[in-house]
Amino acid sequence: MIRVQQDPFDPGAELNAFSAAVAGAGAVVSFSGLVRDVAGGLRAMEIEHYPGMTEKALAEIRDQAVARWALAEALVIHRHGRLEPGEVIMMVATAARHRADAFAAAEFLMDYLKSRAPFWKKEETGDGSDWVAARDADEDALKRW
Amino acid sequence: MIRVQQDPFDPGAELNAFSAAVAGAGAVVSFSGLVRDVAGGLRAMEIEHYPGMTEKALAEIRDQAVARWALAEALVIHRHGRLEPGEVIMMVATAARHRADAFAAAEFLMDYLKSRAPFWKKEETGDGSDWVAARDADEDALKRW
Amino acid sequence: MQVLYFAWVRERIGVPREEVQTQAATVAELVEELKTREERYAAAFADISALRVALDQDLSEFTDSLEGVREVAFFPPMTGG
Amino acid sequence: MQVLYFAWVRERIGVPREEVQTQAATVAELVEELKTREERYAAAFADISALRVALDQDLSEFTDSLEGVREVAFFPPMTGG
Repeated sequence: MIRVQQDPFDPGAELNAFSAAVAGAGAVVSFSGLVRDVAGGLRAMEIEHYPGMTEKALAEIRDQAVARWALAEALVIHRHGRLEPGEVIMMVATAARHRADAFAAAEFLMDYLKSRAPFWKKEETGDGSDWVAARDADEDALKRW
Repeated sequence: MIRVQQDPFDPGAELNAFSAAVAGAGAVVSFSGLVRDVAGGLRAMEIEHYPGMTEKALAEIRDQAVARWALAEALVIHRHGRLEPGEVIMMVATAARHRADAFAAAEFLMDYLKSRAPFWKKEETGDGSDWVAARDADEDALKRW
Repeated sequence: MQVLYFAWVRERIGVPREEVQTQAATVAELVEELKTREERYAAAFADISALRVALDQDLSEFTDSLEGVREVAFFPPMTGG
Repeated sequence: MQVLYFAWVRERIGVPREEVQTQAATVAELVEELKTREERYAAAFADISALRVALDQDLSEFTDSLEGVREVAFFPPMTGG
């Protein structure tokens, strides 16, 4: 399941719905990314995306994860538009029989989503606004898969 | 935060409360373990624990994780008593600035909790009831930390 | 000292805890002493490698000393999570 | 073909998308062509190593052919998640 949306969502409600739908699997892992504060005081974060390609890239990443770890299910929700500090940007959830698979698949999804899904973050602080630079660590993280 | 309890809990509500309390951290990882069905049809799972030692062992494991990965916070909730298929047995949640720390700490917590916290599961099926055997893979998982 | 049993160890011995008077210096000596008492203890402690022990609620070794220990617990490998 | 720009590439060029008529055979040739048009393109494409390209919504290389391609998108490295 892939969802790309401007509206806020409730990660707890999503986690519960996901878990209920995969009752046969014993292990459910979730990751949520929140807008955190930055030096200078973050006023807002603007997330730009590439409609069409975003959904396609996320679906491909999800399908790879499901095939590679024989997941019962995998969920990706990612917001775009304007977000305030503390708001939830995105979440992934994975369900598998054993926890090692659920953890590995969730990390794989995050690593690919960070560097291969067409989203760009802009941070607005008291000093102005600036595009978030990609971290070398995020690109390097892909090499382990 | 450590909670050992007989009563059911709502993992989604716990995740939301946890995330709200660690708003500064950008990354939140959760794991939930559910009672899954087994061959022969699981009627119920009985979880025995060692009151006193359980809380102590979980607090030690949590403190180790917080120190090792500089977590903003870590949560462990584990139920005992009688559970039905599909019910949530336990959850852990971790919050950190970067996702790699949150993921590693959650896996560490799960690995130690599986083999070092005094809980024992008994499965009741149509054929009778039996204690769940410890898996070698779970003991081996500790070696990586 | 208080001796506690959990999971199938508890089921084999038939009680969850009991007060034991002993001069045993180590856990291993205590186990040997209990095994001579009754068949149910011999059955529960037949394979020590399948058991774990906690002294005053800390995971410990069968070779550890019982000096000053108030609570000994025997149980199979844990299966939480 | 449609050419799309995202994030700071969009800001430098000043439009999110435009129709471009070109004979360029590869992405690299298209970039060189755009750079000669106006200063804002030269500024946006000054450092190709800081950019990514997608052809018909698939991540691609600057050496890739434009044959049959309907949509080209230029953008900085992604920062989702």
